[in-house]
Amino acid sequence: DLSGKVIGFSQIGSESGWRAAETSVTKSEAEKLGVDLKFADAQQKQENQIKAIRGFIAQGVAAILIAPVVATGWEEVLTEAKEANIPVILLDRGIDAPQDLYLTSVASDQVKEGRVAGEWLVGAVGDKECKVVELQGTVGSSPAINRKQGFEEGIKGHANLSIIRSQTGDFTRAKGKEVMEGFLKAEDGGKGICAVYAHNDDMAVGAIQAIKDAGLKPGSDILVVSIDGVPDIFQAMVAGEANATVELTPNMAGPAFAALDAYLTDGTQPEKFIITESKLYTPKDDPQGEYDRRKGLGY
Amino acid sequence: MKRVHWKAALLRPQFVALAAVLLINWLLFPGFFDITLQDGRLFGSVIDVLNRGAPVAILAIGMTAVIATKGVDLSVGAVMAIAGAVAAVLVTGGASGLVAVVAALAVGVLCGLWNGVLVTYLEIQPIIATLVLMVAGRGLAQLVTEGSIVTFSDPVLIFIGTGALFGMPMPIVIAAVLAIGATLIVRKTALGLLIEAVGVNRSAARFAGISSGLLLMVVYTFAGFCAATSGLIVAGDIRGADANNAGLWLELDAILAVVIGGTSLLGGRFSIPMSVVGALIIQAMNTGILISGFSPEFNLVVKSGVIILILVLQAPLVAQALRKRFMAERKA
Amino acid sequence: MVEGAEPVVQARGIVKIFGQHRALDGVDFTVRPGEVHALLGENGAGKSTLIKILTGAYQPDGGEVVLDGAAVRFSDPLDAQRHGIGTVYQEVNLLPNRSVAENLFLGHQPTRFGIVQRKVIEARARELLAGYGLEIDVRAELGSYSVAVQQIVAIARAVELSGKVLVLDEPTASLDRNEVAKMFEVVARLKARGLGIIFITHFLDQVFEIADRVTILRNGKLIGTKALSEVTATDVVRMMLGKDLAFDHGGVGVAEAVQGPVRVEFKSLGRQGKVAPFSLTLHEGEVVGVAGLLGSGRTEMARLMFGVDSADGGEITVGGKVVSIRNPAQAVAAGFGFCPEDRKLDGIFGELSVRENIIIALQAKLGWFRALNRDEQNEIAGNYAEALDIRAADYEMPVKLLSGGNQQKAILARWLAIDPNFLILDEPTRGIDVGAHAEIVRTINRLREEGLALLVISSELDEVVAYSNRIVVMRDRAMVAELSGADIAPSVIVAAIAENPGVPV
Amino acid sequence: MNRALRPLVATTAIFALAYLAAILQFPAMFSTRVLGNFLTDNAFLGIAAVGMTFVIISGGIDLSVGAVIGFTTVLNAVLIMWLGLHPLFAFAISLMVAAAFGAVMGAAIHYLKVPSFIVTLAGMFLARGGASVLSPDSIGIKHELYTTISKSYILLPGGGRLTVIGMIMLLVFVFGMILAHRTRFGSYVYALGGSEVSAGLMGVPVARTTILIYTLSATLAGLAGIVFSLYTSAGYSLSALGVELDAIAAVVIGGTLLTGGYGFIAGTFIGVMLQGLVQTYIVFDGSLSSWWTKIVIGGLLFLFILLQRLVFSAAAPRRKVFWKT
Ligand SMILES: Nc1ncnc2c1ncn2[C@@H]1O[C@H](COP(=O)(O)OP(=O)(O)OP(=O)(O)O)[C@@H](O)[C@H]1O
Ligand SMILES: Nc1ncnc2c1ncn2[C@@H]1O[C@H](COP(=O)(O)OP(=O)(O)OP(=O)(O)O)[C@@H](O)[C@H]1O
Ligand SMILES: [Mg+2]
Ligand SMILES: [Mg+2]
Repeated sequence: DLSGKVIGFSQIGSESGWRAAETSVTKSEAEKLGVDLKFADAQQKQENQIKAIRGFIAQGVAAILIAPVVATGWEEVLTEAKEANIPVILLDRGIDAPQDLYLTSVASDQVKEGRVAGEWLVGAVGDKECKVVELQGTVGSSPAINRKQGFEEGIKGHANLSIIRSQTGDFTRAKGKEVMEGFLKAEDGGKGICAVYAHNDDMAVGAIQAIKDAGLKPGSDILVVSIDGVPDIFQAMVAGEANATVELTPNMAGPAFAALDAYLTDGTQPEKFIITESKLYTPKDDPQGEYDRRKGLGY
Repeated sequence: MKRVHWKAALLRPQFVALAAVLLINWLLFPGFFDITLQDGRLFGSVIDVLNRGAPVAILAIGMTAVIATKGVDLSVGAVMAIAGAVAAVLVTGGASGLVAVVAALAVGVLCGLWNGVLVTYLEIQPIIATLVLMVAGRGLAQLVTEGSIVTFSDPVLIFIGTGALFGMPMPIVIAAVLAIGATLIVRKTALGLLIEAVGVNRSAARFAGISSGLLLMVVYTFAGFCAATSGLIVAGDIRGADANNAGLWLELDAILAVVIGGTSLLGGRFSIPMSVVGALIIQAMNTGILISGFSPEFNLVVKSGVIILILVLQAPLVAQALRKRFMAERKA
Repeated sequence: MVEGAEPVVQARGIVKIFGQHRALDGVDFTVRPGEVHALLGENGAGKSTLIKILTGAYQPDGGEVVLDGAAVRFSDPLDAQRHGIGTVYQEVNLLPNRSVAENLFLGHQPTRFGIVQRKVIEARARELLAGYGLEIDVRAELGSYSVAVQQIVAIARAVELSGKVLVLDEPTASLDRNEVAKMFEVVARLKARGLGIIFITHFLDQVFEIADRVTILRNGKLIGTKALSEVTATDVVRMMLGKDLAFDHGGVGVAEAVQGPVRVEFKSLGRQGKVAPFSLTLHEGEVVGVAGLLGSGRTEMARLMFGVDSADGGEITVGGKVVSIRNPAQAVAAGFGFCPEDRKLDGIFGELSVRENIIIALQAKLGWFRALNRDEQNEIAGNYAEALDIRAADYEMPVKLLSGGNQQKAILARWLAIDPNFLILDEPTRGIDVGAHAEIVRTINRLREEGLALLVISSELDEVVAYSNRIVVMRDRAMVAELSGADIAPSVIVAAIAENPGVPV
Repeated sequence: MNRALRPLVATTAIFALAYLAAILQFPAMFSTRVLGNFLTDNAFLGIAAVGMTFVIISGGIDLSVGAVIGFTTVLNAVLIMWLGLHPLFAFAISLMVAAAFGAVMGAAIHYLKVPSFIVTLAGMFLARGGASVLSPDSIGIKHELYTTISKSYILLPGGGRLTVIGMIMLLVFVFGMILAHRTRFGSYVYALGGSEVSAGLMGVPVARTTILIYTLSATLAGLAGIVFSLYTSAGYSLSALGVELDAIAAVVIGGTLLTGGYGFIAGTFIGVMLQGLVQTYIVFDGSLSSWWTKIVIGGLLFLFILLQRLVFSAAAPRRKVFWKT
């Protein structure tokens, strides 16, 4: 029983709607279980996360949840936690460190997310020639790298699909729109583009507006596929302007707390990697219902 | 005589740089200068440069005045986020678009006043004074939106971001009106001269009877107003207030635009139109990078390369050498 | 002076061009060891420019500098210092943010293992300044001391550095008689040691007191070099101006001049710890001189009147009406003008043009929305610049490029442009040449005749006597005497200042 | 007391009071563990802030430090992991590259007369861009030396750790204090901040000093980068984002004037510790949302500056009356 336990949660920041949802879901899960959650926002900086973890250790918390901003650089501080006998659980991203330093990692498979998106597109266009433009996430961030890789794997072997342009949209709507505008101009007003793949929904929402401004119809003239499953993309689906999204659940904390509970009560070692589902949603999957379900989650 | 002046003005490094960047864009992408009419709205890459450059240009207008007083305003990016957040939350809460716009601008003015008080009456150095709002402001914006992107469908806000007047996208219209208006106000009244005087020597300005305190307040407030305007445009553009990302790091672009435009960070002489040109250079460069198909890893390197080039061209030593060269050629 | 000795430093055919303006045009100049060589000329004649070339701060556009018989090219002042040339530049060019000791030894601090030996420096600094009769805390910031102290420190520094040549560009402008005398003692000692000394000043009596030879510049051209034994003061002035000077020092009758109605009245204005409450009435067409020793509180009094510092109590009446003056803007609105003592810090807008510097106060008075257009500006600036004979190649050039004296005139022009009814001049003739000096005295008299009320602070008694209808004397931050009529004479003023003097320098 | 020392004393007092208040609320904050963490966690910031202090005292600003830190971590990682160099060798190369980078910026500032704000802003873009060109994704560094260093620390009573990088920072501060207050170079830096023209006329080698200042700052940023790579055992192009602003804030909180000419290295140390204190406090509190964290950090920054401002104006420069006793 976790009730009354102090658990530290080092969150990356609040750079996107999805992350805000993850934070609020984690908080509400903690509340449900009666956990005293110590929340620390790292403002996108690893050094702040390390500081926070050290602070948690000094405070003597019962366990630590980390949503690591990068994969590297955790060994030292996790060793410290281990020496202090504090179990650590990773949320939504993995790290490069010996596996004995953490209890478990609850995350999606980012490569798989990209692959699901790619495979959907392959299915959607069939044998037609299809030129794809890609809106990347922040250069160097692990979701950007993995989702790019996954998508490329997904469309591999289908010579009719090719990525003709790829730029970073920094995971934001505004940049997504701006970059898409550039693509549309550079590709003859968008006539050459058959689909846009965005590393997150926010950029996709921006791209949809750019496509509309250019006098084309997103969702039919240009297919839109993206990742995350935030409410606004379901709204776009309702309007017929988005074609597919791969959900990344913001509820990483639920499984994490469950694993922790089991471990603390009788020492049950959870699986090292708890992979969350990467579910594909298309307009067939009741987008309005999905929208309503997510609206209140803090996206 | 007149013609020579005109030519010399066009030979300013800023215009040369803008022309060069546009030319390179055209070489990279032959359709760069094509403009068509689309749904009653001009459409084309050049229009994109103007349209996308508008928020930074508007920031740069306010920033120019601040920098002319020997100050700097790091908070404009955060103020953009606050203004957008306030407008979005109001319209989603049922307020009319107009009310939201007025409220957002008022909040921007308030932020400017806050900075002004810190700089003028508490005599905190501008970088640090505005750093406070830069850090806290984004938090305030997120407080308003509770961390999420607040999407809206209010026609007034959307019109500000994506509408068009006589075929011109609204951001361009707003930026042009502000730039021309501010330039006229500053040059047709005594404000320009007084701002420069305060920037050059605040103590002497006091002795000369200039109410430099009030002037500084006005300048920072104006910068806040400009930032709020920019914030509305950015929010209207994506039909949502993204408190986390709206205006992120744009203060640096705005300062850069002002400096590229030739206004010294040490205060004094300033030119609003040239700052706008500075903003356009930056945007033309960004657009160029977008359509060039470079791998995004190179974006920053290309950008810094161009900046360095412009600054070198503008450096007093080099500029003098070039002018001599040009004079000699003309004589020959 | 060693007659016919080899010159220690020599300038040959120096040319310096700023833009289109020839600041120096083929100037020759020699300094022999063991002589004091005065360099004279009107404001803007090129004296400071010549000095800057001799000391490596500027590079000449033509001609050469010869040191001990060999042509040299100093890349920067440090280079010149290494060759034994020490300089006091015209504006106090030291570092107010550093300690007195550091200012004295910056650039050549003794070090051990790379660590500066602070104790040694401080001891030597104390010793050094004691030679000038200055006993101060050498660890305190230079900026915490008055301009006069700073000036002495600058001189001490230059003397320390000068193995061969010492250059003094208007070193005495802000010193009182006592300090000038001390400085001259030092100069005499150095001279005896065989140093060549270049001395720039606008005080002719000082020139005749210590200099051996004099070189005169006019408009960047060499007019001549003469031994002082061969010339009279009148000769020198004639050479400087190129014409005879009508400088009536008489001033008889001024004291008796009729007084108009009351213009401004200050009633028990004061500020705790700054100036004891004082009352003063100024009439139309009246000049009130303010005398007192350095630091007696004259500037402080003026600052209170002009609202730069706000008064604790008291009342100000202008033309019979009580006005509130809590900041300079209100003072300007009430028709006051103030030429501050420190023109670099509080006066000029260096980067702005001469035109803008002149019209700025008028514009501030008119407010933000009644802008003067360009033609009006040109006219106003042109008129006043001409009236005060401001020498500038072009009124659009930045005022910082003008010589010191011309900058001062530009500030005066600024205040005349607002057509003031009360004008405060704080040391208006500091650093101004004889010609301009006479000009300013004439201007003061003219303004009086036009009905203006003036308050003039000056350390030169002769001058105060020449134009004042009344004189108030300050001592220890209090107004201690008011003299008029026959009492307006140097001897009486000195007596009033000296009465129970708490001032052992 | 020397007037110039007052802001330093004020800052120290504010820090002590703030720490005391924090301890009263969270007694666990008074432990050698937390104190040790202050040093270790802020080591890179402290080292970079020392360089920044010199730059700011000289009247300039260096916006490139965060980017140089990021670039150095990547360069280190590339040299060690891809080229197989020994870390010490890699450190030497990194420091030299950083130094050269700083020297070029300093030269540009001096000779081209472009304000430092802009030159170093361009430098920031260049260093960040260069880092992402070298490697956009983060590279883990695995080397014995790294493990050894991270495993060696002095265990303080109470479980606190004085780590190698914490000690490096302390050494850098000592070095900085000596350099600033006890050498000719230091006095030149203050002189430039007082007035560049006067300094030049007084014989300060302006060009050389300017170049050296930015070289020093960049080199220390390079060292901070090495420390950062030791801290995280990785090289990442986006690491230390925005650290320049933290460093500037630390310097200013420490009582150095942005207008140049006045300041203390020791003050910067307190400034860094204060920032560490604020962050630790927020972690201990653990109830602030993302946005409240930002607002509180901004608010505390304001509070510290305000307090300091009050102390400072109470001690405003007054001309001394030497002729009176
Ligand atoms: N850096 C500069 N750029 C342009 N013009 C200059 C510059 N320095 C001086 N001048 C001009 O050169 C002339 C000579 O100036 P200088 O300062 O040598 O006069 P001065 O004889 O020292 O006068 P004063 O007695 O007023 O100090 C002046 O007309 C001045 O305006
Ligand atoms: N801005 C200032 N701030 C603080 N103290 C000042 C300031 N200006 C002058 N003082 C001090 O106030 C006292 C009165 O100086 P004030 O300048 O009024 O005397 P003064 O008679 O005008 O002498 P001076 O000829 O040096 O100007 C002196 O001790 C001086 O050092
Ligand atoms: Mg001179
Ligand atoms: Mg005075």
